[in-house]
Amino acid sequence: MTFILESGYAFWNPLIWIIVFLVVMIVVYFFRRRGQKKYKKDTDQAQIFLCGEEVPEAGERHIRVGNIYWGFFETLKEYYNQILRPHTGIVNDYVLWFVAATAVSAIILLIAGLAK
Amino acid sequence: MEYIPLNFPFLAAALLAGISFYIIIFRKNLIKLIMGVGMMSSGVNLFLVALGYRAGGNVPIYTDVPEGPMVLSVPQALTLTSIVINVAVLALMLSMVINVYRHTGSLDSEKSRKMKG
Amino acid sequence: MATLITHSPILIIAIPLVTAFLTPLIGMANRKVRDALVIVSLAFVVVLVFALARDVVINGIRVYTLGATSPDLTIPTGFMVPVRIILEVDGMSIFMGIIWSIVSLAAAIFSLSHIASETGQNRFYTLLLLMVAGGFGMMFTGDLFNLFVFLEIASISGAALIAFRIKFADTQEGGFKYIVISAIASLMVLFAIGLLYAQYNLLNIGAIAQVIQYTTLDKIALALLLIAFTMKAGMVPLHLWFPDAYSVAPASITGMLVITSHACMYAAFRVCFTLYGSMLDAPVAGWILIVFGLLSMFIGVTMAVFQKDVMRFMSYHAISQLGYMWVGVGVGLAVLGNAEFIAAYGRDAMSGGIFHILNHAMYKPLLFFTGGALFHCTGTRDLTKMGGLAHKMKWTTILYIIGTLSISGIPPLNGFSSKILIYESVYQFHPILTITGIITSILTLASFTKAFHSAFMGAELPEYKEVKEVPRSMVIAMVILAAGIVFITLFPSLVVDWTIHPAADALIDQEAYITAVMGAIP
Amino acid sequence: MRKIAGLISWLVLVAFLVSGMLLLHPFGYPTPSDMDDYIIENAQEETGSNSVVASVVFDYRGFDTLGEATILFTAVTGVLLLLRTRKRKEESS
Amino acid sequence: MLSKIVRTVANQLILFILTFGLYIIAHGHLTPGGGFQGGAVVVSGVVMLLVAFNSQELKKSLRERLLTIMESTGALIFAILGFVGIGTTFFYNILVGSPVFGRIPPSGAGPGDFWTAGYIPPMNFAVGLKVIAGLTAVVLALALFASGEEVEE
Repeated sequence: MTFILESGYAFWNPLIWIIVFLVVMIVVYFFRRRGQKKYKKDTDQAQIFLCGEEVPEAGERHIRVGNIYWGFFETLKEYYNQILRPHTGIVNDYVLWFVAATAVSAIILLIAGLAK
Repeated sequence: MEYIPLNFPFLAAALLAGISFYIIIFRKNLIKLIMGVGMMSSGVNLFLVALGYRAGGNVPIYTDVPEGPMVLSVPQALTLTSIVINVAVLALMLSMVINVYRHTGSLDSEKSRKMKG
Repeated sequence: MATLITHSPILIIAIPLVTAFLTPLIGMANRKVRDALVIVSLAFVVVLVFALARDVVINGIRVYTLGATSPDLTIPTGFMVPVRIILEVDGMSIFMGIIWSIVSLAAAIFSLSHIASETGQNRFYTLLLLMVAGGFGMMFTGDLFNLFVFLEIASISGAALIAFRIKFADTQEGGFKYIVISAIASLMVLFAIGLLYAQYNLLNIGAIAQVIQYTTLDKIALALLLIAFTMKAGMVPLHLWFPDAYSVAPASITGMLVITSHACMYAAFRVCFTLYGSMLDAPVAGWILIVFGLLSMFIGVTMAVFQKDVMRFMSYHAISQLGYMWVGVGVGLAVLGNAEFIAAYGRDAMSGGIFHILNHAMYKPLLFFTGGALFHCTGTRDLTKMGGLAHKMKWTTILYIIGTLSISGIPPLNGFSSKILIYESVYQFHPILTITGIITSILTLASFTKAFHSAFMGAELPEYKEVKEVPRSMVIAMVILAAGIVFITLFPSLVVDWTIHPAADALIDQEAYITAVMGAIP
Repeated sequence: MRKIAGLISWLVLVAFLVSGMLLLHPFGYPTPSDMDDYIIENAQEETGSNSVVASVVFDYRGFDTLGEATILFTAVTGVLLLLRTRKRKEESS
Repeated sequence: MLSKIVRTVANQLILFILTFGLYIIAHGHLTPGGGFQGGAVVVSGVVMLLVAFNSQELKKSLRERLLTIMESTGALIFAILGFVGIGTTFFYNILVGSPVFGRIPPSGAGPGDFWTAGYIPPMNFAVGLKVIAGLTAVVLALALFASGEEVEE
């Protein structure tokens, strides 16, 4: 039994990856062992420090989904405006897309048949 | 029966399906939409049963049948199946519309929608 | 044992069906017995499917003629064409069957505690079993009209299950949209079947494939069939109903609905490769599939990044992942007539697309189940309200991470092994396909990281102090699928050799499918 | 915009359906009818039913009818599921 | 509830409708008709009762539990009749040639014989039972819903 998956040009072997992953993990472990040993849980050491300011409540300081990737959406604003337009949520439109797609593909198939 | 030019029964079936597409696309009332689906199923059933007709044919049932050819029997069986299926679909659709109306108080496909995007 | 294998194609469909008829009767008497019956029958089906799969891979296509004096007697003695309904199980059908059996078992186990507090459980399990039977029927049948009937069974039971939680408004809306779409799609399928029947007076797929001429009527029928199945599978731009319906269903059902989408996709492949096959204008039809696939990949993932509802977000990802399969198999279809290109990259592209079906069927239901677990614990699907759940739900978090890494194609997980097959073979057909695929993969990882952060990471939120880990049966269901992922990760070549390549070859080899029904062509 | 696009694609689809109907065999003269002729000739002997349609429905294509009965069952279950009471009764098992 | 005349007439008429429906179900293998059609005829009688009396009153005599049991039983009988033939194949018409419904009519046009057609008449009965119970349940559920009640679980 072989682990190698041939993909035409190249091959893929998960075992190699797993071994590499384990080696990297060992290296990481060694780095970690060289770190501070004085750190202790459940003391003031584990508290969040925010330049001496008051730390907000747990609910406040969690970054919610609406704020993640703000720049990405800001850059692609035009694209999203366009792409959201067909997503109307009206069931009639859904059927209209079906009709249009059927008509277009029938035309394509017929024209391709004529060209032959 | 004489030869019918232009396949009128088939045309009727296709037009029935076409008209029901118009209803489904352009009518916003959900009950009308269901009626459109019902009409489309009638069109398809008509098409199927018309496929099996043979000019001057008898019913394909041997009980006291006169002499002569018989019309094709498979399309009739298919139509029978298809009719029952469509009854089932329509019943389920109607009960869903009842629930949609109960929740949103509207039968308009634009006003009763909650989800988009 | 040999008798069991001979009859297994029908038993796989009939056992869930009969159990579904029994469920209301038994459920009235005792709940525990009903649950046990559902699980045991589905587990038995899994065993049967694997036995049949082994037989199909070794001995080739298995046919089963319903009502004949012998299962192999496809054509009545002294006649030329088949008359009865024939079930035909080849590599591709049994491949879909394996997926469907595993996922339905996992979904049934997941449902045990997921819907435990709802009313109407008897009917829920009845419909679930009917959906299983409908899906198997679609995959195994060799008859066009029978395909239509089982398509309807699967979609009607699916619609009723989507609307299962009647106290929410959006479930009713989603179920209604789903049933309207599936009613129209299946009526158009029926219309196309009528067109084919009118010309050839046949309903069996293999028998029609032998005599098909590719006339203008056949082209119209092809357009209707292809687009109807495409819409049922949920491809851009026909995907609009997909997130509406899939995000509101109970999570176990959503996992199964994804596989019904795959089944519709399988039906489209069956139509293209087997029904039309050599007569088809292959490059044109192939490009139609590829364009659908590209659009779905890109638009699906960009819409997904945008979503705030966890199930809706995963539904858009399902659309985008389905795109990979269309691209892979579409490339295979586009070069179908050319044996040289098929050998060079067509078969690999198809293997990649089909392999992706298997992988997707493992990780996407897993992700939907984790979404359902979040809903179960927090009572909301809104990601903006979630946070810090990893503190409470350790199992769900770990399983979500496995699913995320797998769907984004992070090596060494299984998502990567199918994606590399697709990328490398499709590149030789047209580089733009691979580029779109890689961009999609990156965006997938980005959006899943976003969802992971907002749901699981962060400090413990005060409103979720009382949250506990999900009940055991839900964890077991998720672990079954995760175990599938790990298995495929470790042994990709084993899986590919035993299931994927037979499936791809079954699609390419139209002759074998015809011969199994019609006998050797004189 | 939506109206125009809808009308055009609708017209194209209807044109396809109608032209397809014109290309079909003339109404009443199905050209190939091997399968049906076989059934009409042999149904009485094989199934013993005088009604050929019944023999097709329950014998030759009996599996379709099982599916059809299943669909009716599904729809009834679905309707009763959707119109059920929203309150939960006392546990009774 | 409609007037007394309507109720009396409906009370008498229901017998005829039921008889006609059962006739259609029973002769499905000899004349046009069968389980689905006959079942639909019977249910049309039920709808007539529903119009003449109100739905609450009908609900007393038609328990929903009973309808569910009837429907499941009908479907089960149908599926099991298919299973009986699995010695040869699923849906093999095993009753042809047996003493029950096993006669084979002379080929060609004839008057017809009730004891023919193998498993087709029993299947018609099973389907009829199923359709009657199923459609009655649907009609009753919709009518009850319209009058403000809901179906029990």
